[in-house]
Amino acid sequence: MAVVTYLEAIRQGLWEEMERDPAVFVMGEDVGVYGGAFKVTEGFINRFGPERVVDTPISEMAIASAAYGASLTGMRPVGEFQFMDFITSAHSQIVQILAKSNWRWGAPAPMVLRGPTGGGVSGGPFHSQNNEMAYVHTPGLKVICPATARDAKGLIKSAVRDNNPVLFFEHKYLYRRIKEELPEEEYTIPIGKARVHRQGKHVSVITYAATVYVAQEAAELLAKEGIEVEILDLRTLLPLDRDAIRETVEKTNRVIVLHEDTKTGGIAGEIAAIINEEAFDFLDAPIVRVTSLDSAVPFSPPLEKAFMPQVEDVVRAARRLVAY
Amino acid sequence: MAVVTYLEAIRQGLWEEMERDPAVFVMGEDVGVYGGAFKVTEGFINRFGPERVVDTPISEMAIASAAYGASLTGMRPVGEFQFMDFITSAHSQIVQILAKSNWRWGAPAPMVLRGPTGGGVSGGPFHSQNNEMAYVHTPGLKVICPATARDAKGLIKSAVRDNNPVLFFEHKYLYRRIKEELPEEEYTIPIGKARVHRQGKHVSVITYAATVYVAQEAAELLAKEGIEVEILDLRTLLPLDRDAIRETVEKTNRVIVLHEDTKTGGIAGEIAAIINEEAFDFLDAPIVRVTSLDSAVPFSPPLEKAFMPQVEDVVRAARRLVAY
Amino acid sequence: MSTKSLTAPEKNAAAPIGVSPHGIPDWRLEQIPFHIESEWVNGEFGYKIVGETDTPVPPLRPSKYLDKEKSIEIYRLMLVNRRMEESLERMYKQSKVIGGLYLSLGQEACSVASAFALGKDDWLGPMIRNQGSMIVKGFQPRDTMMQYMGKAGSPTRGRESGSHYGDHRVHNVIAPISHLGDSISVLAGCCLGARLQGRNIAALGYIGDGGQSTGPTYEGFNFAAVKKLGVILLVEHNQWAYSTPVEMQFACKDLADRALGYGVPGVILDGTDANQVYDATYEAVQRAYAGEGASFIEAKLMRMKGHAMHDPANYVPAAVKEYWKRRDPILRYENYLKAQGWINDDELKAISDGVNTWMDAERDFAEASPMPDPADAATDVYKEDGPIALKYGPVVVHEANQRAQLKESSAPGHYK
Amino acid sequence: MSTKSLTAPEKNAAAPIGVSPHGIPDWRLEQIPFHIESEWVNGEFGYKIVGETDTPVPPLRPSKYLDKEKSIEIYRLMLVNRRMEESLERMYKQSKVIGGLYLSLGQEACSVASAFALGKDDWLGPMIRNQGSMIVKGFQPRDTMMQYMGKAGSPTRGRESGSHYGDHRVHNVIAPISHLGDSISVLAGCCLGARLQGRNIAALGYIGDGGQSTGPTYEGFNFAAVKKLGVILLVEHNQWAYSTPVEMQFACKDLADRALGYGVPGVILDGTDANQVYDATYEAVQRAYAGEGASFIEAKLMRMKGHAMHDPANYVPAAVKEYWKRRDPILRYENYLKAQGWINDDELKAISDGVNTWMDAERDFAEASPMPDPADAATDVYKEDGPIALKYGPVVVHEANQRAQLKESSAPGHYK
Ligand SMILES: Cc1ncc(C[n+]2csc(CCOP(=O)(O)OP(=O)(O)O)c2C)c(N)n1
Ligand SMILES: Cc1ncc(C[n+]2csc(CCOP(=O)(O)OP(=O)(O)O)c2C)c(N)n1
Ligand SMILES: [Mg+2]
Ligand SMILES: [Mg+2]
Repeated sequence: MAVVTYLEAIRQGLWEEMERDPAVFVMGEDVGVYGGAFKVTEGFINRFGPERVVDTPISEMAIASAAYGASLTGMRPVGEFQFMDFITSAHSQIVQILAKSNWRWGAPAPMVLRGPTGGGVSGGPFHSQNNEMAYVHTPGLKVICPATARDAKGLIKSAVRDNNPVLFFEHKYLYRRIKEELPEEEYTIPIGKARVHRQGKHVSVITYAATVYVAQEAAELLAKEGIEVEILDLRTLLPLDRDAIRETVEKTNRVIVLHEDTKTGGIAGEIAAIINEEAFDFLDAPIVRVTSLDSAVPFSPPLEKAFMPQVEDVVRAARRLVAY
Repeated sequence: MAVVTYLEAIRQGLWEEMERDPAVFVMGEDVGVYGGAFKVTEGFINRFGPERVVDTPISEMAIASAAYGASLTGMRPVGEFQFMDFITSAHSQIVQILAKSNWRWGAPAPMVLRGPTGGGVSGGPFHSQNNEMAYVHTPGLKVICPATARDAKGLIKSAVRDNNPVLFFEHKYLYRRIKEELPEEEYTIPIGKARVHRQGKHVSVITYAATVYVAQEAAELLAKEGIEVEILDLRTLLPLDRDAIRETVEKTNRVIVLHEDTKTGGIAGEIAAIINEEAFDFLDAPIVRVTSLDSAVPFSPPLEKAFMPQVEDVVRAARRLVAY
Repeated sequence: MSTKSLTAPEKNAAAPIGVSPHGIPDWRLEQIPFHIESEWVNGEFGYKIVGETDTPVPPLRPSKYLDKEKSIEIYRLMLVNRRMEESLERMYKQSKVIGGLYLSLGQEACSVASAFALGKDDWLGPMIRNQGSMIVKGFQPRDTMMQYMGKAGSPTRGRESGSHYGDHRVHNVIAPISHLGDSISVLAGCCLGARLQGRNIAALGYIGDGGQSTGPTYEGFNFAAVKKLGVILLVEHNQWAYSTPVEMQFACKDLADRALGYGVPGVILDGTDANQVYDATYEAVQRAYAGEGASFIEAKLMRMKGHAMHDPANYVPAAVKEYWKRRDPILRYENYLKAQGWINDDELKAISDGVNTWMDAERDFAEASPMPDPADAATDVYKEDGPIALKYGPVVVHEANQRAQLKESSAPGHYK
Repeated sequence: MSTKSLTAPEKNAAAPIGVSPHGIPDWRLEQIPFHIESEWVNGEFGYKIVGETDTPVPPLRPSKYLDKEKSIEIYRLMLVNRRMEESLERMYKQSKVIGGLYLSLGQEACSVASAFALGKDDWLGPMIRNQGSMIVKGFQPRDTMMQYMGKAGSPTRGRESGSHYGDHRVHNVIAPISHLGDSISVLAGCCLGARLQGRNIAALGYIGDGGQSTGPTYEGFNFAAVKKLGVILLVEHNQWAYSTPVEMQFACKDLADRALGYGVPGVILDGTDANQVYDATYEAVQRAYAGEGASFIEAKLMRMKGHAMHDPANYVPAAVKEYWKRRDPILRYENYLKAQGWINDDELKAISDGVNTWMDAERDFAEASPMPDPADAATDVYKEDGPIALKYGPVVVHEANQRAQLKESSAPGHYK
């Protein structure tokens, strides 16, 4: 077993899928000779040629829709957005064309749109966004936000094999900060299944992507106070794993929903509603949201830190819940 | 006092604002000679001229952003989308340029983008959408969805006077179906304030726009069984009136959130989270969501009816809650 | 980049080859002798004509490629297009149509003759009015009729209305979406997918004088042009976008001027002349097959009805309608076939009767068919797991370096 | 629509007036004698040059409009642009810059001379590299420096980085957003707002050879063209968009070909020649003031650094960099000023010293200034109530019918 970064895990997953299935190809801005802004497809063009590693004009609408068009012929395109901040440029195509295709006219769209998401790197308001929620609210899509290298690889492979348009958000803060040993043999991770990142019994933190590690740090601090935190890493945001959410609530009876996305209209609301529906009687305290503030993502480090949810915020919330 | 439709109320509000303040002007596709697809600006060009009633090419991105540009010079543009389904075409401009403007560089954008929204008229998947939620999740915007003629007029006037980008969703099902007497004298309705549409004490239905009338029908049926339903019409979705939400929950202890938008990621989740935060201890039963199904909006009447929340759904949910 | 242009016919042409001010071939035998301006009249703002409208109607331009049989078949299909829409109009007035009804009166030549130039494996990206093109591609009138009535048996099972349907398996038709211009990138993608499978195909996309103003149109067609994909953009310049005259939609004279900026061959033609439409599309299709890439066709014609049935189009000056009425594509084609000596009145009547009988049967079938089951409203939002076949055969493996291995990424990339 | 084109200078011109293949004025005194193609070399896919790169460097083209004083001021401002970026580069290497750093080496003439042609009330819509333009519009080097360092005193109070700042009150600069092309409609809106207040203003927007591929660019500039708004679209064709050569971005030869499709005058020029840049922008500004509408300028030049500091631009063949290095805009302008007899070495040194001293002071100020207070992260998301002033004076009331009354809407509209 080799130690592999989150970034390399995604690269391996894509490469393996392209080796396995010639119908898989990648397209996007600067994905060819340059290998992509974050080097996810570095070297791919030398192996798969410019036919299957397609550099595009700066045209997110065209990337999303041409990928879709190719998928109508049975290809399995993987489109890259240089930053997931630019997914908004193709928003209309994603929600109107792609998401409705199978429902409207029975035309499946086996395709992936992927790219770097999230903050914490002083990217400023246009290179740090968490834009997943608009798509969680769009029936017909699948939305994946992995937190670990293992999941990133297994889920990108599942995304490529899925017969629906899958949006794959890669947290850029994790790209080179997260490493772990990965199995030598091939594996996939199923879409739609959450993962218990840490077992605990007093408070559940339901979260995903980079804030899994915020929760983890908080859990380590809280453990010293005897508060055992369970961390549920959602991994897939659409479809959500309702069973896993119910199970952790039934176990701990106290819930923090933690996300880097902004609060109002963020996925914490959806999870609150699901908990109400699935496990209301198990709740011993109100569900607490720990999220970014309701503004754009600031550039300057002191501002960005104040904006994003911090370990202390989780610690405080957990103490409050346990004392409720 | 004259009886006025929801449509005429909006027309009056816009006309009055254009009379009052020459900085107000309208722009959009077919708004001039034709008076707009739904005739909201019919006759406006004859009064205010083509300078202030601006027909545009079919370019939603340009409409939203040029309106914004004009607002930077102190104008108060009101952009029309022919259907709010086409707001997705300008999604990127709205969330990236408009919403962040005051926060990013202190440039306020006093402007309105308005248009017909919602289903129930066999408009099919591209003329029936409820696209408000992506904007409720965007700090910097205000989002208004009126249900009554009185509110529609008072709120469009407040929207025009607001110093921020306001999205104004006019439910097309209500345009000519809803009428009421309006005051002769000028009035406005404040943004951010919900309205108790009907007093009750057993169950609260929190809703907005066309489903206010679904709730009302349900309330009338339930009244015969002795179940007194309180209907809270949110009117503004961003900012939400947290006080009004808390108050109705404290009063009835049982909540249905009803909306025509689809379920997963819809505003019911946000409201569930707010109730958890504001009034958890007052809840005697889980919050129930009654919404459209998670798909696009079907065209054919039997399908559309099955898709949209119906009076019976509310009645059933209320009975279940009272029995909880 | 190929410099080969869409050519004008060398033989049979009824008039000399024209060229637009920017050097684009203009095949028309007449220019539109008027344009629209706005004016105030008694405190009302509206549109007026500047120029003449009573110029004589030229003959059609004989086709370089169509023989007698194909010409007659195009005629028949135009008639099918028109009769189907006449049926629909009656059904609308009988309240059998649900929602809006969009008609293409005056545009039948443009729909039919262009789609007729496509091969079986080529794709079509229709707009709402191209109901005739869909028949050429293999759908039945009942399909469109059932769509408008929201019937269970319609291609979208009642989910969508009108021409918002398609088929990716056999007919290769993209189901249009309302957001104008969005199909163009999709067609480019179809061509890209086919090319990866070793096939240069053509994909014909329509867009209106209004719809071509949208960003997706631009991104999609630029993408097709730079990638040399066989997209044929047929701009149906029918003078109006809903109530908006073209004078308020763009500032260039000919929309084909935009071909220069895309870097692809362009041509201007008379969209009421099926021969011009066919020939231009045919040449563009051949370019696509030869791997030479995208083409741009501007067809000038007129939307003879309102935007949809609810719109009486009072904003259109009456003389404009009269001018174009004299240029009815079907009547002119009938005269052309007769002048060619290819058909007589009896044969014309037989065609007409055949179309009428068929149309009545289609309407009866559509009317009698059931409405959908409410339980079907929100099914099939997702496609289940399972293999999806490649449409054009196995993916071609190119000269790329088969032995290259995945190496660890070198540079830190954009942000550390 | 006005047919008046951006003219080439009649007097003083060093060479005859050129015209592009599509009839667009081309002011350059040389054409770029090579282009980029892709190739496989030992199993690696990359780019190569086709054509020559060692052609002689022509002189600058004397300006039709700039006098000695203005020319020297443009020179000084270009030097400010370069020195500021050199300072930033040092600060970056000292890890004083946060995040990425974007430089405009080789593009100073294009930024500075164009912005120099604007009047005080005109708007500027910069892109990330137009840091020099912002100085011309009245910002200080410290502003950009503090932006890059995330300082509290930066124009955006640390919220944004680099040239992502602006000012709608005095300098009339749109704060750029990353999404390429999005400023163009905004500038059109500024012109529309001004026109409603009785003023024909100009609004200069930059866009790259890459950014101009986006839908918002197209919608925005079409809107400006059809509404005859004074938007000047200056396409900085600097050969690369990040790592993508222009050959993979569009299929037309000159981006100015797109002017024909927009229906506005276009011109092609050498973006390393401040005189050509100034003259074209000046003429476009005059057109805007005269109410004649939008203009399109294509400036060909080269991005001499990587996309941002993290990018060594290894994908650019070395000889391309050499070719353009010989065309350094500042060195050439220096030689031009000397050849004109407008400046001597002592005066040049005095200018340089002055700029250096200022730049050091600016850097010291920027470095010493404090970081923002965390409490400021999410304030001012909304603008409070209160009057917002009209920028250009009262709205002009036109001939519209003052007595018209609101009548009840007649028709049922689109859906009942
Ligand atoms: C992006 C977008 N904006 C607005 C509309 C509403 N709309 C539907 S058709 C139409 C006019 C289309 O005109 P044109 O493209 O010229 O086609 P025509 O109806 O003349 O065939 C408009 C504005 C739309 N469908 N899509
Ligand atoms: C809509 C959008 N997509 C992608 C990007 C990422 N991006 C930033 S700059 C750039 C290249 C821009 O090239 P060009 O427009 O030629 O400007 P230059 O950098 O050469 O000055 C890209 C792809 C973006 N900013 N906006
Ligand atoms: Mg049209
Ligand atoms: Mg560039």
